[in-house]
Amino acid sequence: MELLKVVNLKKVFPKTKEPAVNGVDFSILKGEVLGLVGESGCGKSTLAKCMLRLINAQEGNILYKDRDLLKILPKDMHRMRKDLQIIFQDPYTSLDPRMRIGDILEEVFIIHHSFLRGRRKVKVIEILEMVGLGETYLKRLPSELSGGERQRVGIARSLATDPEFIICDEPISSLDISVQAQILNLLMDLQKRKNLTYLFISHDLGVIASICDRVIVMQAGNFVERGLCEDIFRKPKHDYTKNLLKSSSLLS
Amino acid sequence: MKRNRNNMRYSLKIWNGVNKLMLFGALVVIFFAMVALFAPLIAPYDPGRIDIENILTGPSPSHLLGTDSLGRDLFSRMVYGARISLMVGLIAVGIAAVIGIFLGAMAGYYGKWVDVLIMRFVDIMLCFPTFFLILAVIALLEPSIVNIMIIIGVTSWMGVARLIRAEILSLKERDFIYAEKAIGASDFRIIVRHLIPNAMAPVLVNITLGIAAAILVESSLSFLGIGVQPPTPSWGNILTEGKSVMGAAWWMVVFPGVAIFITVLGYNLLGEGIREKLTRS
Amino acid sequence: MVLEIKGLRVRYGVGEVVRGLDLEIAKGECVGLVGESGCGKTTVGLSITRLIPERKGTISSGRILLEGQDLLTLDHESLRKVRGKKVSYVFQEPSSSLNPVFTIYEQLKEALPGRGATDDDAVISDLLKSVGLAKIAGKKNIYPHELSGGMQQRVMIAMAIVPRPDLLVLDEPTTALDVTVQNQILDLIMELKNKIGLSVLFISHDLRTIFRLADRVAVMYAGRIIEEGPRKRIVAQPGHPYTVGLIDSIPSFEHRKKRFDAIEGRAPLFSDLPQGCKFHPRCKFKIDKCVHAEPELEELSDGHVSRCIRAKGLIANGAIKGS
Amino acid sequence: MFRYIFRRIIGLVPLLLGITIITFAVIHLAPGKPTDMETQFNPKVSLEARERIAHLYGLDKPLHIQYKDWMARLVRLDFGTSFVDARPVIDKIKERIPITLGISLASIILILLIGVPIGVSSAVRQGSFYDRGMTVFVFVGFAIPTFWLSLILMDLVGVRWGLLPVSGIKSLEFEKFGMLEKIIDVARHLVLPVFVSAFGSLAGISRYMRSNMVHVLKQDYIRTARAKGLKEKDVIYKHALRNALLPVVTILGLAVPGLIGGSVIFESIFSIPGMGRLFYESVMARDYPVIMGVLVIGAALTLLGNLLADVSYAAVDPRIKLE
Repeated sequence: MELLKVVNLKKVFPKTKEPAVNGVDFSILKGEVLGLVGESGCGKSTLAKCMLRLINAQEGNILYKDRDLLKILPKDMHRMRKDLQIIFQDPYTSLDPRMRIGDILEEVFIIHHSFLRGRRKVKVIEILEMVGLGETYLKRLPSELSGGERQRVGIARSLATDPEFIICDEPISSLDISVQAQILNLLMDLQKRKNLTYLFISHDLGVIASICDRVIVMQAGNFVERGLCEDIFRKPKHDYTKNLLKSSSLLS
Repeated sequence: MKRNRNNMRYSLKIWNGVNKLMLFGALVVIFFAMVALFAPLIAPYDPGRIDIENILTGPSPSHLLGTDSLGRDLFSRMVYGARISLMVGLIAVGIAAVIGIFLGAMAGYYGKWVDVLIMRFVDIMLCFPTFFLILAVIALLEPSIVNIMIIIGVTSWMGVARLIRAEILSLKERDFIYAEKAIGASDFRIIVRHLIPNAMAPVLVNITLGIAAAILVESSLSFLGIGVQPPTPSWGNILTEGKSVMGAAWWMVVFPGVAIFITVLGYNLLGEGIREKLTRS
Repeated sequence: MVLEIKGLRVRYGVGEVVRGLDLEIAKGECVGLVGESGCGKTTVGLSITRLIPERKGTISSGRILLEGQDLLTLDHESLRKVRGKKVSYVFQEPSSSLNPVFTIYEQLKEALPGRGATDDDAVISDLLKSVGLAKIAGKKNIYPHELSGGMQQRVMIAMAIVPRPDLLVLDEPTTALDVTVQNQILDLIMELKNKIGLSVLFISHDLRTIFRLADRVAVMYAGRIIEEGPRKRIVAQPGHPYTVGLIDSIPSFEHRKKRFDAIEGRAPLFSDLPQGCKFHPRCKFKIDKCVHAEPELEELSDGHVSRCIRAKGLIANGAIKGS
Repeated sequence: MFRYIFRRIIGLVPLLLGITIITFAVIHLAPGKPTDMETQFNPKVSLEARERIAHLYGLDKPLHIQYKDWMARLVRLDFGTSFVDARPVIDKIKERIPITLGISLASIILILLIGVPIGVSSAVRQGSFYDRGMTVFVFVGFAIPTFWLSLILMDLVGVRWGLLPVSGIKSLEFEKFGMLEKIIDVARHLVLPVFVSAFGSLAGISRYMRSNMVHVLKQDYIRTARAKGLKEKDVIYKHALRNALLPVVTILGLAVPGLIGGSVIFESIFSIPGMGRLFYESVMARDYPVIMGVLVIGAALTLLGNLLADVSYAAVDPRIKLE
C-alpha cells in the first residue's frame, strides 16, 4: 500500500540558480524502509525538509492519505504532523540546549493537547524507556548527555506523537562507530515493533545496505537511479552509483 | 618538566584574573544598587534641605562629602542621585532591550521583506550621531526624567536588534528549531520559548554595557543643562552645579565624577566578564 | 625506527588523556592509529611536535624520539626546525586549515625548504601537478575559498610532502570529505607514500580507512593502546573485545537487515575513568579480575599485542574472531 | 570594483531618504511649534502675527507638503536660513565641518595607533598580568565621563600648569604667525580635544581587536602555520594579524557617528567652533533649520564613512566577490 507519494517536488533557494531539489517523484509503501543516498549538497536533506514542510517547496505535490500536504489548511497540517516525523543528523543541535529532557518530550504533548497534565509525565517516561533511557533522564540537560543518548532523545521525541512515518536524516553519521550500531539496532527494532515506515537518508552505502528495502540514488537535485537494494548493489546501472559503490567498497 | 608545571599554574591564574575583574564589577553594581534601594535609610539628611549657614563647606564628620552652594548635604544628594542615575540607566536600557529584541526577532525569524525593512531602519538609525538625536528631542520636549529614559531607550536599541537577529539567523537553521516545526509548534512558541532564550546570551552583555552607556549619556545631558532638572539630584546635575564652583569646592566635582566613573567601570567589567565566560563555554 | 614514542602522558583540564603510550613507526611504514572520538588519538599526533596549545594541556612525561632525537627536550627554535621539515601534518578540516587571506601560492611557498630560491615557481608548479592539481599549477592568485574541499586537502598534502619529511602525520585527512572524494585522496596518499617512501602516522576513527592504508594498526581506547599488530593479523583475528566490537559495528551489504552485535554503553570520560581495565564496563567477557587491575599489553603472536587478560583464551575458544 | 561601488551608492538612496524622514519627524512631531521660540517670549505678538510667521516658513501647510517642499530644497543642498542670524544653513555647517571631521580623523588615527597594538599584545599574552592591566586601563578610559575628564584636564594642564591652551583652535595673534607657527599653534590647541575624544573610544577598538585576535589564534590555519615550522613572529604578525585586522576596517565606519556625537561635549568645553557646538547652540536657540541641517549632514557623513569602510573591506578581503 502506498503511504506517501511525492510528485514533481521542486525547491530552488533564492541565492542559487540550480534547484536543490529538481522535480522529483517517488512513493513510499507502508512498512518499508526506503533509502535515499547521495553526497553532501545533493539535496537529500532539503528534500526531507520540504516533505514535512519545514521549508517551503516551490512546486509539486506531497500526497498523504489522499490529501496534498502542500495545499491543506494549516490546522489540518498541524494534525498531520503527528503522523509524519523526522530524526535529525546532529544530536548536538537537534535538542534545545536550555530545556531539560523531560520538558523537551512533554512539549510534544502540550502542543498536541495529548493526555491530561498528570498523565504526561508517565507517558514521557514510557517513551524514554522505549528508546533505552529511563526516568533518571527527565531532569537532565542535553549538555549532560553523550551523543548517543541525545540521539535517543531525538528518536523519543519523534515517537511521542505516535507517527506512522519517520524520516531518518543521517541519524547516525555524527555518532561514534560503536554507538552507530546501537542506534541502528534501536531504529530497526522500533520499525519492526511499531510497523513504522522510514525514509532513511545517508551518504554511506554501507548503512543504507544494512537497513533499507529499496534505494534511491540522488545526485545534484535529481534521482539518478532507484530500485531494490539487492539490484542496486549487485547490478548498478548509473555511472554515479557505480562510482559511489566503488568508493565505499574500496574503503571496506 | 619544570616548564610544564609553570604552564599549569599559568592557566589557573587566567581563571582567577578574569574572575577578579568580573567580581569587582559585580560588587560595584550590587553596592550602588543597594545604596539606591535603601537611600532613605543611608542618607543622613533630606537631600533637599537647604542650610544657608553651611554653604560650600568641605568634607567633615557632620557632612561626610561636604555641602553644596545651597548648604545641602552632598552625601545625601549623592545617595539619592544614585537612585536617579541607576533608574535612568536601567529603564532606558530596558526600553531599548524590549524594542531591540522584538524587532531583531521579527527580522531574524521572518526574513525576506520584514528583515529588509527592519534592518534598513536599523541602518538609518545607526547613521545618526545618537547624542545629537537625543539632544534635539530632549530640548524640544522637556528634560523630565521620564522623557530622558524614553529617548535614550528609543535611540539605543539597534545593537540589541542586530545581535538578536544574527543569533536567530543562525539558531533557526539548527535542527532543534526544525524539530519544533515538525512536532507542530507555533511560530510564537518557537520564537518566544526557543529562539529568544537561546539568543539572549550576547544581549545580556550588550545590556550590561548599555546601562553604563546610558548613565554616561544622562550625566552628559545634565552637564549640558538638559538632563534631570534640579532640585532632583542626579550625579550628572550635581557635577554640573559643581563646575561653576570648581575652584572653591573641589568636592562638588570630584565625588560625583568618581561615582559615575566607578559605576560605569563596574558595569563594563561585569559585562566584559560575562562575555569572557560566554565565549569560553 | 623513524619514530619512537615512549611512555607518553598528556594532561588536559579534564584529566589525563594520554596515559602512557608507546608507539613505533619504521621507515616507509604506515601505522594506523584508530579509536573513537575523544580517545586521545589526535593529542598523540599533536604531541609529536608539541603542537598542543599551552592553555589546553601539557605533556607531563614520556619521550618522543625522531630518528633517535628526543623532541620533547628540544628548545623552541630547534623544535621549529623540526616542524614542517622533518615532521609535517595534514589535518581534518581543509577549509579551515588554510589561511583564508593568503593565496595558495604564498602558503605553499612558505613550506618550501630552501626559502627564496629562484626556481620556487617551478617547484610549486610541479608540486601542484604531483597532487593532481595541474589545473591551478602556475597560477599565483588563487585563494583557498576558490577551491573545493577535496582540492584544498590536496593543497594541504602538497604542503606536507614538499619538505620530504621523515614523518607525515595524517589526522583524519578524509573525514570532512565526500565518499568519492575520500577515495581519491586516499589513492593519492597511497601513491605518494609508495613513490616517495614516506613514513606515515594515519589517525582516524574509521576502521575501513585504516584497514585500507595501514601496514600496522594500533587501536586506542581511553588514552592508551589496547591492541596493536600487523593489519592482516588484526583483520584475520582481532585480539581485543573492543576491536571485535568495532569491526562488528561496520554496516555493510553482507550484513543486511540483521541486528548488530554492538558494544553497549559509551566511552568513559577522562574525568571519571573506571578502575581496572578501562573497557570492562562495556565488555561482555568481563570477569572479576578485569575490574581490579589495568592489564598490560600481552603478546598474542609475533608483533601482535593486546591489553586484555582473556585475549588468548577467548581466541582459543572462538569467542572473538575476525569477520 | 566600480560596479560594486556604483551599486553601493545606489543602495544609499533609500537610506538617505530614511534619514530625512526621521529628521523631519523628530522636529515636527514633537509638541511645540518651531515658531514658538521666536514668538513666545513676546506676549505682544498676536495670534495673527504668529500665523504670519508660520506662513512664512510654510508651517501652515499639511506635513507631507512641508516635507516635500523641504526635500525639494534639500536636493539642491538648500537647507534654508538660520532663525538666529539669517545666514544660509549650509554655509554655517560648511565652515564647521572641517574642524569636527579633522578632530574625529585625528582621534581615529590615535585610537588605531594605540588601540590596535594594545588589543594584539593583550591577545597574545591572554590572561597575563599585562593583559589584565590593559583591560583595566582601557575600561578606565571608557568609564571616565568625557566632560569630567575635560574639566579636570583643563584645570590641571591649562589653568594650573599652563602647558596648553584650553580654548578655541587658534590663538588671538594667529594671523601674525608664520606657516610653521600656525600649524604648531593649531596642534597645541587640538592636543586636549583629540586626546579626550580618543580616550573614551580606546576601549572599543582595543577590546574588539583583542577578541578578534584571540579568536583568530584558535583557528586551524594558525595550527597549520605552526606545524609548517614558521617563526612564532610570522605566525602572529603575518598569519593571525591580517585576519584579525580585516574586520576592524568596517568597525571604523561605525565609529564615525559616535565621534561626531561626542563632539558636542568637548567642543562646548574647549570652545571649539565645530559641528557639535553649532548643534548645541542651535538646539538651545531652537534654530530648526540648522538642527535639521546638522542632523541630515551628520547622518550622511556616517553613510559616507560606512561606504568607504565597506569598499576598503571588499578591496582587502579576498573572500568578498565584487561581481
